[in-house]
Amino acid sequence: MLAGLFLSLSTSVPTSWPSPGDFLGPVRLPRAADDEPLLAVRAGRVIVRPGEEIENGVVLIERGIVLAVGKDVPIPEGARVLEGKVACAGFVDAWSSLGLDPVSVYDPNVTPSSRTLDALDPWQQPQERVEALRGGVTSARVQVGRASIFAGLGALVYTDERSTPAVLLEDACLAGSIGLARGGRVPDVFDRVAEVDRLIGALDKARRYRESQVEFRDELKTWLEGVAKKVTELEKDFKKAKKDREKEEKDAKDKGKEFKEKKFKEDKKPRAVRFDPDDEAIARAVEGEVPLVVEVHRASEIRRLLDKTEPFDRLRLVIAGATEARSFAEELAERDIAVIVWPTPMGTWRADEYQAHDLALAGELARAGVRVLIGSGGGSDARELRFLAALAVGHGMDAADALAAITSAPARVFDAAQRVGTLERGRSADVLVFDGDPLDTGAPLRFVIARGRLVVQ
Amino acid sequence: MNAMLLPLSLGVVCVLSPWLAAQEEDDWTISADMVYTAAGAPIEDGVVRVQDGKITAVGKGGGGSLEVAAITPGLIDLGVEIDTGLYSVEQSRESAASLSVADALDLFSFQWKRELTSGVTTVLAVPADYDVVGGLGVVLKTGGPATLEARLVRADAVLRGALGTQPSSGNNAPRFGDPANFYYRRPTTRMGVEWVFRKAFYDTIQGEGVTEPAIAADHDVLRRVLAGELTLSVAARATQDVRTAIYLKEEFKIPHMIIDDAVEAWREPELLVRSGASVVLPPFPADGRVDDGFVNDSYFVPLEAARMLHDLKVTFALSGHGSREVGTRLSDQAGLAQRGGLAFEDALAAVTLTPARMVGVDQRVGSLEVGKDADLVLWNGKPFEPTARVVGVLLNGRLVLDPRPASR
Amino acid sequence: MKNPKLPPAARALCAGVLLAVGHADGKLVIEAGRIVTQAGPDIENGRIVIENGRITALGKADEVEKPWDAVVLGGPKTVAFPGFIEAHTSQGMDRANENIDVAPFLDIRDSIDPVAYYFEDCLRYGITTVNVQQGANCVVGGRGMIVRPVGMTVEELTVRPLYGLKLSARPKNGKSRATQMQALRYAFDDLKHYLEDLVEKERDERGYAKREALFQGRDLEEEKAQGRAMGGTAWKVDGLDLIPRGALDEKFAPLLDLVEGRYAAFIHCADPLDVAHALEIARANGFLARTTLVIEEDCWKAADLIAEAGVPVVLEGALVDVRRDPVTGEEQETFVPGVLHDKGVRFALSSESPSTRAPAFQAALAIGRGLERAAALDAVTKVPAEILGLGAEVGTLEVGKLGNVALFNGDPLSVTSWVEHVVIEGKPVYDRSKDVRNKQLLEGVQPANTAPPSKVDAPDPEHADEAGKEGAQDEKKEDEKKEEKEEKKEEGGGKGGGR
Amino acid sequence: MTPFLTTVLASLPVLSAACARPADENVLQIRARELWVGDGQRLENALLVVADGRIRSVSTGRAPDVSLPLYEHDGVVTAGLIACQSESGAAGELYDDTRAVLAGAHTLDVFQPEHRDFERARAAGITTVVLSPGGENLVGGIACAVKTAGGRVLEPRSALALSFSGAALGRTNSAQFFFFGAAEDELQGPAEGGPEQPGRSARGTREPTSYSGAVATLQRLFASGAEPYASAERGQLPVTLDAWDRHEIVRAALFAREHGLRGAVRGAPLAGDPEVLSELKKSGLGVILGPWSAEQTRASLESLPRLSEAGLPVAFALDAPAHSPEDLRLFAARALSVGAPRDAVWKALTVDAAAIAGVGERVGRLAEGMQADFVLWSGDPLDLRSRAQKVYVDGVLAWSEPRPHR
Repeated sequence: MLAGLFLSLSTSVPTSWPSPGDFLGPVRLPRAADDEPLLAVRAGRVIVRPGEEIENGVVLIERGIVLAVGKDVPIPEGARVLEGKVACAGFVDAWSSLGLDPVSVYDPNVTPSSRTLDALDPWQQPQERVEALRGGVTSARVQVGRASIFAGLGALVYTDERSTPAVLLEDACLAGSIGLARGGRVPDVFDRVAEVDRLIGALDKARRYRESQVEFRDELKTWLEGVAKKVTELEKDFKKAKKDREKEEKDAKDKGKEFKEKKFKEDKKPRAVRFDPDDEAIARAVEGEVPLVVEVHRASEIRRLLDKTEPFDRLRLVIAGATEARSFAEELAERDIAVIVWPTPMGTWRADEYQAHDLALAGELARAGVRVLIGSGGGSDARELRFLAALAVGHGMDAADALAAITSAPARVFDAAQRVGTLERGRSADVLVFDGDPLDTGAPLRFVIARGRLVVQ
Repeated sequence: MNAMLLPLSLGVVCVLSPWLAAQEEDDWTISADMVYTAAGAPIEDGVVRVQDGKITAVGKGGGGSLEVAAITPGLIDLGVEIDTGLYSVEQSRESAASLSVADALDLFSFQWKRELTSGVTTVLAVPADYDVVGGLGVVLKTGGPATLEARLVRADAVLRGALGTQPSSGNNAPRFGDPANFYYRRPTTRMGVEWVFRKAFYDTIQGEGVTEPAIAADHDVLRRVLAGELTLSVAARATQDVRTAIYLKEEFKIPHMIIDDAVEAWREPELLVRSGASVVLPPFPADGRVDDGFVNDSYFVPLEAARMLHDLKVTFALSGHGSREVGTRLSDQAGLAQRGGLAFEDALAAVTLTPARMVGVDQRVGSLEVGKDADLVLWNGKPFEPTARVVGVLLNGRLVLDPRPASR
Repeated sequence: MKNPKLPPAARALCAGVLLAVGHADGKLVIEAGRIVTQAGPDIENGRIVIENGRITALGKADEVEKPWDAVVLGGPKTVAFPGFIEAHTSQGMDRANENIDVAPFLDIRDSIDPVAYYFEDCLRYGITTVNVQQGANCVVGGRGMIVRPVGMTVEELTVRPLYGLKLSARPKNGKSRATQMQALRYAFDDLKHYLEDLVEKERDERGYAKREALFQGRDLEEEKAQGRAMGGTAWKVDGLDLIPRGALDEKFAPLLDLVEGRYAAFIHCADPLDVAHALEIARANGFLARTTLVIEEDCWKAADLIAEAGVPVVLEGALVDVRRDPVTGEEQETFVPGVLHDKGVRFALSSESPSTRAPAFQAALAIGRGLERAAALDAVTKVPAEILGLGAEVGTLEVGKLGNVALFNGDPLSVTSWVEHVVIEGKPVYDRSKDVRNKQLLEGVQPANTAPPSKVDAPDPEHADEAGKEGAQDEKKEDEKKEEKEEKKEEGGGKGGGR
Repeated sequence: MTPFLTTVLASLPVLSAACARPADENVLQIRARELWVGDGQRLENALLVVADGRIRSVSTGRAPDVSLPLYEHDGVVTAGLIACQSESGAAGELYDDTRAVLAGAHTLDVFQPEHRDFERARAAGITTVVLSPGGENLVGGIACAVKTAGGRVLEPRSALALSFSGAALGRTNSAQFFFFGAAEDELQGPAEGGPEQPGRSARGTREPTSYSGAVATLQRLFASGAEPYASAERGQLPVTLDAWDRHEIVRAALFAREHGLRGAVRGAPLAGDPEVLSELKKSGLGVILGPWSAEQTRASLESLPRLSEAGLPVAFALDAPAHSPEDLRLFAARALSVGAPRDAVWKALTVDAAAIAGVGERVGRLAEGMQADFVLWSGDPLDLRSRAQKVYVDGVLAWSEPRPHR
């Protein structure tokens, strides 16, 4: 194993907050956990990130933040020390609806600008979140609107519920789905193809919406400059114009004709683009500010989706489900399109879109270089994540890839790599302590630390 | 727009004192400002002594290990409607008299505990009313180990029949073909229901050779009803159903009959008095109107119905129908009966001794007398008043709801 | 609660009978064995003198002098109680909601039904002031009004017109919590965009006019601002003073008044998540100070949030939340007013509660469940009065206040006591001995020459919404039945092995 | 002792055994890094000798007989897994709508050895499957235990399937009857214009329609003394009682105790409930848990450790093909995740399952004389990361991993 990344730390524990500069993007700082005692985890193997471990390293945690990870980090007295064989970062479920109001999850008239945050219901089914924590899942990407083509803005949330806001990222992604059975009706081929085209059409419209906004801004700037120049001119020869006008007025009155004002002409002000919340949301995905997660399963739709999204170069596409994506492995790897796989055993009674389901998909995609994420299938049983990763390894996936698929990879794809997914200084203190390898379902999970608080022991 | 602050800390949950693991101790002395024994005058500053599940002493005196405002006997509800729905009645034949609901009860259901913690300690469980003659009902306690022999007070307490619209609900006669089999059902009207009812008793009385063992068993049960060994409990809500029940009672000279869920029994005073049937009143709806539920019709029960039946000297009991809403349970019905003019003692009797007597278990439960089961309800004020509440319950001498922790 | 319509003739007859009791000249004396003033200790056999609708004297019988020409009501065994106040209801109307999401321009005045059964029930339970708002099946409903439950015309009913604006955080039919919150947010975003566009257009026009005048050599007198700057605390659109308020579109004007804090807001919440959404919207748009939450029983879980926001609450749900814990299967009963009282939330009980309609009976149930007597009685008198801003007028029996009195024939909290007389603004408007429907409810005897009660016509379609509301209640019952059926099925991978 | 000497000494007994009998052609020796006997013992680099379908010897430290074929396995060797309730290769055929009682039905008649379900079961390390009805009939018929390879029937009369669950109760054609999950059309009763003879009925209209009716029917059947009820009462034929809700389990346990039946309750997610457990202990019935769906609550996951503490045999129901054979080990992993002891979970997959299926002395453990059903795993079988690399049924290689794994 690579020698641990050694971090020397001055003995004095820094009291100041890690500077905001450390954090990337529109991320909310977790408020201080109520004054928890200092926590320290000592483990035979500390997995900083899959593939990088420290031999009997120590993880120091204070106020919900990992303060230091290293070989011989000094542990201040008064800290509570937890021993274990292996320590690694908390699992991140890439595809879940944990803690959401069930009606909203399957609401068909969700629009691209709907926010999953509005459905986050801490008072509903707390035991689902407790079970998820006991399964090691400390944060999850949750999504409403599984039954509509566009499902709005997903969010990245912590699974433990406390007074501090449980939201890690309000707008982790824009989501959509193609070819799913909506309202009990299984779409035929033409419907499915039409859904791809509607999705692409919406992306295109949003792109033009954003371009026209930029255009409008430029036109308005030039127009305003023009007007300002015009006004200075007019003010300059206002006195002359006033004299001329009085003369003309007098003449018209003398001749008994009716005085006619001079016609004033100027080019019209450019019209602003009408504000459309849906286009705003989709435009953010087209510009790559947030990834676009599309649940799609059959080969024909994946083929069409990959071809049609080619021109959107800044779009960060992520495919969920991807049951028949085996033959597109190279293209997915080359275009760096992440794939969220749901490797659960399925009997014969599976939904129409999972007909070609095979547990080996995750392994094959990973071997072809695709960035593979593992999710619990959009349902609320996130506690199965560890079993799913183990099953994927059992069917040919490399162990390090599988651990990455539930820790660092989802954090990276959803722009939260600075907060979760790895055990490094400055990260949120989500730490799991095992009696064996993290994916060894035979070895029980001893401790779960979520945001610096020991929740399971 | 900042994210919502969603705190975990729920509002202080001031729930009923939590269900305590059944206290092992079996002997208690409980004193109260008023002890309503339902078997004589109420005792001021009385005390009740309980040992090994039985009442060993009732009398004046104080200093009990528990001090409460009032003690009443465990309440008894004959119309509690806790059953496994359509699984509790055998619909393969119209009259399944020999089948008992004892084999179809779910003693793990939370509804028993809901009744127990609201003061109801003994109930009559009967099959659902989807058959004309549903089968045998049992009287059992609402607490204790979740097995029937632990909770049973009286097996085969009543034979359950039903008139009105429910037994015929959902049946549809075919447009052609043999109507009599199980897959096309008779009856489809109230007349049909009465025909099946009369036919069951008529065949029993004729008693000619019946080959089918199940039918023979049914006839034995019906014969016991005719001989008066078994009480017949008939669900009859509308005026015409109450009349039909009484006519059937007089036609077949059925000695003991309870008219259950008798919404409009108050409209037939002469028939009730003449027939000598006893009555179980439904919970009093706020606007007096009870919906039929199977057809678009509704029936009317005034608040004074209990007082009217009392004045007619008809034996009657009140029922809460296992209501989920606080304020409409059996203890509240006794209050509403008083609002209709019934005296407190008669209201107390209508939820304790009278129902016990109607199903023949009054030698074990129904009143606070030495030797009876130690089923006690402890109140924090005048019983059945809205300003009072059940704070403690003893079942078979075990404290199943503890008044001591200061719970709201 | 069914609200079946008797044929108009019969209804007029009933209402007429009630009113005949009142009389002119405005002098009335109430003598009672006990007067519960709710503003100090009870007065044993006291006397209240009401002249021209207001209480002019109140005290022990021998200390208060009785004017010679006053009508006297009550007797030694009666108890006088301040008239109860209904802080929020959607009853007494033809239809509770339009079906468009955002309709702030609607007004209750156009749909209130002076002779609805609900108002008759109010008198029967001693309720003298009712705040009628739109129903909850909306995103932004319309404006409501405060009424007295007696009178033949809307004007006679009205105590305060155009009072309060109704919003709902509970999803409208066909919406989920996510889309409902989205619609609520858009309602205020649309207002903002509308105002900004209006101001921008006005500025452009003035800019053009100035340039044209310069070009034509005219002096342009500077137009003074016709409107007034935008008030409110949350967000502002500067330059709104350029626009005369009359020019604002009727669809947006009430919403603007709400944001500027000139309207009281009533937000309906069914779940704790709704409470969180409601408070967020109220804070974001600056009307939290004038917000009242109309909650159902499940919202006790968000009592902390409500206490933190300091908003008053009307409890339209049941007094006790009976809920099954999915993990343990045990049933938990939580006494909602108790939780609200512990958290210091000001709450009012409502006649909408399914537990029971009568406020006195609800207060008694609350006392039975452990709430102090004073808090329970306040919840049906003083607190609703303060919520409606009528603290100085009603809620207690004090000199100078309106003469709204409910006269009981015994202790109001006992189950056997009835409201014998109701006096609104000095006029006796209800007398139980002449109450036809109450006689039938009590004795079951159908008095002569009144419509037969048994054949009640099914709710006609135009009450669809009311039926809808009822439907919602039936749905609620349905859910409970379904919930209980699931519980009956208990655990397990489902029959047939989780197929 | 020099290394040379030890090998000679070690091989002496084998030589003597070998030359005593002519070398059989199908003797197979397997040396593995670790061997799980099945009763909790774990042997390091053990030697398993298999001859014509039976296990000849299991030992550790003994050198293999060089003249016989030897296979070195760097992994774990265990007995084959046993799934206690499944419809492999017979989906939808093991129940009948029209009649509640199918005493004469025999699942052996539906056994299709070559069906693909069995191949997928082998791939998951399952060597024995009990084909038993799914609890939709009051008396479902006789279940049989079969091997997942070679078409061999291990036990033709494994158990008599009875059902105390709501699924077995017919439904009247009364419109109000909302059977949980029933499709809308089922409620309309027999198709209009269908044939008129009384016996004919669409799914859902069948006697009995209530628990009390079901108990009465079963009492009558058992009182009649006919087969197969008589042999069940005599204890020759074990029974499986399908029961899901707690009151159904208690009713089944009371009935079994009353008629002296032995066997197991199937389904019973909340069998761990203390009051249900006390009734089960009195009746001595085992429990076939599940199958479990993903959203199983913790209470039902914890019933496995509670049952094994109480000393009752516990096994897993697979209910293939509705559930994939991979689910068997997933159920085990879920049980482990709530703290069930490893031995109890492993026994539920092998030893207890064999005992419940009535074949406890023939399969389920690696011991001399047992049938040679065993699996070579890449690692600890309770860890989902390991896979079955080779599966042997009756000593014959029945399945091996298709592609070489890097």
